[in-house]
Amino acid sequence: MNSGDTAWILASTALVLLMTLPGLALFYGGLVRSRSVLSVMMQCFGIAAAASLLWLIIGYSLSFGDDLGGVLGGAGKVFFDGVNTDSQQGTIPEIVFAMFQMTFAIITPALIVGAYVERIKFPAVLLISAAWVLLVYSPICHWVWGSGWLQEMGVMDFAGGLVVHLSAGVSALVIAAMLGRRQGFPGQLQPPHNPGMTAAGAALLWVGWFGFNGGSQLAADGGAGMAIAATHIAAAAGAASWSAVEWLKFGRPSLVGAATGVIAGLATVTPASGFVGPAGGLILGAVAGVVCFFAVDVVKERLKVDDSLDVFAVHGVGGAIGVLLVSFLAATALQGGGVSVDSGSMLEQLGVQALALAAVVGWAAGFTFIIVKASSVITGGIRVDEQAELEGLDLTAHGERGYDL
Amino acid sequence: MNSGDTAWILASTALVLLMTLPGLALFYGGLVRSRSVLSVMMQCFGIAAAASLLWLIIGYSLSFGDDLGGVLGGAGKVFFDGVNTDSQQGTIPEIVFAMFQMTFAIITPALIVGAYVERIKFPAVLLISAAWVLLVYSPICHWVWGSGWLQEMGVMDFAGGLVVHLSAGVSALVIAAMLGRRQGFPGQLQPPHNPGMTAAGAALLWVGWFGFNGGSQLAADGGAGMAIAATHIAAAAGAASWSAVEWLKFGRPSLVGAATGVIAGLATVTPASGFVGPAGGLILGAVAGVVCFFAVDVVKERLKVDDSLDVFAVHGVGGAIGVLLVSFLAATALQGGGVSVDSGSMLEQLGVQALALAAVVGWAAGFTFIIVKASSVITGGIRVDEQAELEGLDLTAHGERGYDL
Amino acid sequence: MNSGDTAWILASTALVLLMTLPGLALFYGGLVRSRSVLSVMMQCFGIAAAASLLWLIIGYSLSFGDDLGGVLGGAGKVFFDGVNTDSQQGTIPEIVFAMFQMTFAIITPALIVGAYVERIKFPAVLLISAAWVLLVYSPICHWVWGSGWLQEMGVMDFAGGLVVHLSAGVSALVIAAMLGRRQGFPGQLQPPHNPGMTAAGAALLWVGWFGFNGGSQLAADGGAGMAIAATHIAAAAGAASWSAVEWLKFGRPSLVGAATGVIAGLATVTPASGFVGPAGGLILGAVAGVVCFFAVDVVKERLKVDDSLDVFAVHGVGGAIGVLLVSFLAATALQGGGVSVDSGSMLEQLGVQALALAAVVGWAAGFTFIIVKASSVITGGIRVDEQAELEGLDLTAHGERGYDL
Amino acid sequence: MAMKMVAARIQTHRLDPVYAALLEVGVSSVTAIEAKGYGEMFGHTEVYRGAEYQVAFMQLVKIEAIVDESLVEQTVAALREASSTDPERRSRVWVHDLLLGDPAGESS
Amino acid sequence: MAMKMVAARIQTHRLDPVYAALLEVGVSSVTAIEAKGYGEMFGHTEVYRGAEYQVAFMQLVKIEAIVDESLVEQTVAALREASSTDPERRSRVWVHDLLLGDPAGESS
Amino acid sequence: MAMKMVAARIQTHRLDPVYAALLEVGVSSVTAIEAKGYGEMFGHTEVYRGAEYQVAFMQLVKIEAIVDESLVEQTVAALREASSTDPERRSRVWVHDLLLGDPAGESS
Ligand SMILES: Nc1ncnc2c1ncn2[C@@H]1O[C@H](COP(=O)(O)OP(=O)(O)O)[C@@H](O)[C@H]1O
Ligand SMILES: Nc1ncnc2c1ncn2[C@@H]1O[C@H](COP(=O)(O)OP(=O)(O)O)[C@@H](O)[C@H]1O
Ligand SMILES: Nc1ncnc2c1ncn2[C@@H]1O[C@H](COP(=O)(O)OP(=O)(O)O)[C@@H](O)[C@H]1O
Repeated sequence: MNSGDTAWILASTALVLLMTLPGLALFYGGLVRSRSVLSVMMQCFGIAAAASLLWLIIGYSLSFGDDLGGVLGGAGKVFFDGVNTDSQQGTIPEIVFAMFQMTFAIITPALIVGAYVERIKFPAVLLISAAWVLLVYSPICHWVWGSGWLQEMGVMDFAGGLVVHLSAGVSALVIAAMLGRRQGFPGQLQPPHNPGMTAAGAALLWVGWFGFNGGSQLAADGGAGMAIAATHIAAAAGAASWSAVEWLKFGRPSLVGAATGVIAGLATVTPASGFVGPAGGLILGAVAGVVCFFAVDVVKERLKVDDSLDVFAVHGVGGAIGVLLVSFLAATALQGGGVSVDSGSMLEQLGVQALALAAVVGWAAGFTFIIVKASSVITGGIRVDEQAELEGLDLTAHGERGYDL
Repeated sequence: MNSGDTAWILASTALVLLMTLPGLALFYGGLVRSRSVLSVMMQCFGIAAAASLLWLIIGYSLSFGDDLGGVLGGAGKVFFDGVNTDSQQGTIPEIVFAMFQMTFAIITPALIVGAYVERIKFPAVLLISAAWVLLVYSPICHWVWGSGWLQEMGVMDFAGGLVVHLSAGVSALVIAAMLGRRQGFPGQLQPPHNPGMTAAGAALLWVGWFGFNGGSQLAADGGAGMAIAATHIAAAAGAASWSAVEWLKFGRPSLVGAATGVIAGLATVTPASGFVGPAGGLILGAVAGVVCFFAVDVVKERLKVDDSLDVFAVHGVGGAIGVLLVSFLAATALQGGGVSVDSGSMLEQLGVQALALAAVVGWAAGFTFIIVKASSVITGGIRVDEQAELEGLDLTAHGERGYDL
Repeated sequence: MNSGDTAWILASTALVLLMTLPGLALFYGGLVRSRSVLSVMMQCFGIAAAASLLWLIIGYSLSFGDDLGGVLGGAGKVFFDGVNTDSQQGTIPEIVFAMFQMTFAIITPALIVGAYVERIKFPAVLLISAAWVLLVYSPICHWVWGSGWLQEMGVMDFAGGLVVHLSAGVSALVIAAMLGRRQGFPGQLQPPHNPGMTAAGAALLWVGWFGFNGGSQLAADGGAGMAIAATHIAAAAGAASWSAVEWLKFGRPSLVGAATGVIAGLATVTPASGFVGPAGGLILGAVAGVVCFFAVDVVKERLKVDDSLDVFAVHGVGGAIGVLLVSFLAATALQGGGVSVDSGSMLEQLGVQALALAAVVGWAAGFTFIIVKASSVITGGIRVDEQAELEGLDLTAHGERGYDL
Repeated sequence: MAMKMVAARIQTHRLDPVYAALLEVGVSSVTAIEAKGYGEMFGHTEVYRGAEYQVAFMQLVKIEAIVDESLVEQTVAALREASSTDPERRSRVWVHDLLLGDPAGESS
Repeated sequence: MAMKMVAARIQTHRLDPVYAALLEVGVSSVTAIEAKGYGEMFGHTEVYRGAEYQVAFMQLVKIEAIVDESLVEQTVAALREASSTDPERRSRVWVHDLLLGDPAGESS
Repeated sequence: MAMKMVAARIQTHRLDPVYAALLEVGVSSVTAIEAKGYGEMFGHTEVYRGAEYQVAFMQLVKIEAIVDESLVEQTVAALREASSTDPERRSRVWVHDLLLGDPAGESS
């Protein structure tokens, strides 16, 4: 057991938790109306609590238990069975690994919150998120990281382009489509009530992402350092390219735009972070800022789907970009880890990545659809009534007001 | 000396400081009226500064200096005397240990702020907190962790159920009772002015608690990982059970409630964190969310004591629960460290824990009473006048306004 | 390679990023009018992105590339050339060192934001900051840390009194003087719109500074611990002495004052942090709180320069104090590292420090002047028009509003 | 010509439709002021940590439109109709008399 | 029947007692508007980093109650008395005339 | 003696100059209320993530000064002139009649 590696993963675990609480809660909270800011934060807290308990009880086992036919983990690790202070995972204690992974199981369903803000019933949020962690997240996590079939095929997903961002993005789109649009969408919505809160949240996400991608190296070494380098540069490039597009299109860059570009860059570099160098991060971030920007427009203006805080456009599209481009960017020529070579020629790798992408999209979309249908039956419709939506979820769903200044 | 262990405790020191500043400052700040938000944050900053300086000058020595009759540490470490870059404490440099402990000496008196918000004189805050660190915190810290009499008896308090939460909670109750109620208590108070700020603070406390409990292992190993597991699960369970009670009682769960449940769970698991497994954390958190909820009611409605932000109900009661239940939950059967066994049968241990609890309650209550009396004389009454209370402490005590939007 | 040291520097890198985003963004954002809060945060994000990309492309090489005549680093490390996962810097991977240093290259130009808030064009911010990182920051960084001429002379600057705080402070004063005062300065300005936001930012800066100074030890050992001790004590002492001055002068201490005192103490201890003990930190912090307080007055009331958020008075003056006093405070007598002895008698050292100070002031002032002049030509004047300033930069420069509550 | 001030208190989320209705009758300059409405049917209870807080008001907006006498009736009507989708819950509208303002003001 | 608008500016923390007093005289519908009060005895100084900022106003609330003529006197009295515990510092109360509002409004 | 209420809507950043002007003509007690101004020349567009949000109003302040008849003219004039540096953009000022307030108020 290596105490240095352990120290870094312990710190990374704290950093990834920081991403959801308060990072994501603030990022999303600032983007909604002031009458729903608390409900968004509450959704993040509720999901964090539910996902944590489920991960302990069965999620970890489904993800990292002994492989069952490449599709799912067995029940061997239910309730962290056998995970004591001595059992190891590589050079670190398994309990540290299990906790580090728990923070991923927290943030992934929390990312989906952006799809249904301001109009969903809180019980539905809990129900959908709980089922989603077990039926969507855990299996995919097993495929990719738990020595499941995709891992066997040599898919490259360093920190969760498939497992976290694509799965969350796709599911967000499905839920948003099924839930329906906010009243006033798209023409008469209120602007974000607190962009500064959103920026603060984005900043915490940026910082926490060091643990997310750097920690995924599961060691405190040059690989972790390189992952952080690629990650950070992608964030900077994402902010730059998104802002550039806004500048050209609207004559001025916005804070919300820069913050969104940061997240787009981070989501996009995630699957590649440990395989590429800073150059790879630069390319991924720059591409993400532009592509995700237009993806937002496509979803909202073309598809007319009210994925309110653009979870699909930013995380789904970003994750997909990273999952595909890593096949090329991992090239040693670009200071990449060169892993791509070991795992066959670039095109072969691209094939694997594409297959994985398709599989994840299909699985996530399918099960999310089923989950929402079922939840809708249980909760008598997952949407609150018109009046409650108008008055805002803070007061109607939680009996609180965001600001009494 | 182990660089990995050192790295983790250095990071933990930063995490525990994060708990007070800005964590606790935001958590408490959001719960008061908008006209007193700054005063609460100022109290946290003032206490942080005072406690840090006192810890350096004499507090550390009183806590960890050579034992004097089991009751107090000697003057050998005054001004960190002899603590140089080479001296060690276990596998880490003693200076790192001393700084890690300093962050505990900061947050403990800061927790008490919740008892006297919106109506106390700032000089009184400084006076009381300073005296409290030396007369209450340091001795108890010595008893339990500085090879004092309780440690000799084998008391179990991993990260501060007795030293931090119980001592702060009891003292808070005493101060609140002596200070008197806020005008309008209990019927006509204003609701928390910024629940989102409170939630952000609770989130930072949650994250920082990884360093608080995980760092108390003083090593980057499986024990630290297990402590974090128990800690995190307790937080999640606390949020869940508190919210459940609200749901049953009022028909809907609130964000302030969930955040409070998180803190209740964390405070409760603190003394047990290093001795129990996730199952133990689950039980402690679940119990905490329910018991602390009703404790709030008992204090405010029955005792009619205006412990304004429920320091006693959450930290005092929570800490007590953890201190007692650890006797059973440390059982290896529950994946516990099994330490309880070495320290005698469960009931024996329970006896020790109960004795320790009584001793801490008595000492903290007694000295806090004396400190408040003395401070009252020095400051000519520790309470501001009616008008200042109405106008709010921000303007009257610090000449600032919280928001100029 | 030491995994413990690496773990600590990885964590420190995250902590230093936290200082700028969201730390500094909140600290500065809360001090301006509500109509310019977003613009200040946007400036911090923009600078973070620009500085990161430039550091990768050429800045790191200019700072730490093979020395060219003691003045500048060569082009050998352009685009992190040769910095792979195996290359080391002392006991840690060079990529980790390069990223850690990147966070310094981010916060330094970001500190300057305080000089020109509420009235500068955003393109000018980017232009000036970019040029400044290459022409001012990188060379000075090379002189002091990149085996440049000052390092050869044995100058003492542990974590950036010269490189970060003095260079930023001096440049801030120059820019502020050239840019001109805000309308209404000094008589009719609006008070800080959100002191709580400022306090939260200061708290995050305090926490992050553990990585800033503690990480500069580049190892997880007693030296890092001692650096954190000196740093933390200086922050506490700075808060205390600044508040004391306010108390004596105005009858009450303010939160904004305490927060500013914290930053003053931290900036002042920075160059000394690794060379002195807690006693040194105490002295530096106490001095900083008083001297910087009056420096604010001198700049604004005497010089009548609208260095709006007092970058020079706090960071420039503070940095200078630390750079000079370290010559004496490093004495072993004060638990100092005793480095001063090895590097010649105190007075000799003082001479070296004074020379370095003069060189940095001259270089920073000179090049900043040139940069501003040039930027002014390119942007057609770096200042926005009167009306835009009145309406606030949020709406006019970024098309957003800070609060829609 | 004499001007009158037509004023009403409406629910926050009706602000946009109300302004649209006023534009239709040719009233473009309007002042909207956030207000707390105390009324029998109003107020709600917030619960924090088990304690109930009576919040006796609800957030609403006071609308003021200063119009020429000749426009008063339409303005009042427009305001009322737009104030709520439910005819039962429509806001009451009041008219304030105005003495001569400044001629410049009149003429503009 | 003719309606009048009774209005006064009171200190923020007197809002609850004032509304209670109005309820007692049968006035249940009231509008409260946050306002900044500029006045001789008002304003204060805030000091930030040694610089003094003159804040010429104090936060207060403007209370508006539209009542029937017959109720004006009691309303005015109730408002005044409740506006301050100190008889010397009571707020001044003003009465605005109102032209006919919409009959619907009247009748409701 | 009869009192009148002089009122106008001004741009936020003109509040200080306006109050100064009122003080000069002897009007020291003034109420300022934050308001949203809807008007032809107003409003702006905010863009978030590519989507345009029409913000039809601009933030402004409603100024109310209750003064003695004899002071109305100067007050109106002072208010107008101070409302904008650009004579073209000056705010319109309106005068409301007031019935007797409470004698105490009068006398104070
Ligand atoms: N006579 C009035 N005087 C002052 N404000 C009034 C009056 N009538 C209504 N309002 C304001 O308009 C709001 C809504 O009024 P309304 O829809 O009639 O409900 P309610 O009859 O319960 O007051 C009230 O809460 C109050 O703020
Ligand atoms: N004649 C007035 N016109 C407008 N507002 C007034 C008037 N008189 C009082 N107010 C408002 O009520 C507040 C309190 O008034 P008052 O208690 O009489 O103190 P002062 O006499 O100093 O104004 C004032 O600050 C102002 O906002
Ligand atoms: N007749 C009016 N009725 C109500 N509010 C008005 C009126 N005229 C002006 N205002 C308020 O004052 C603001 C500024 O008015 P003004 O300067 O005349 O511009 P505009 O003519 O575009 O309204 C308007 O946005 C509105 O809020």
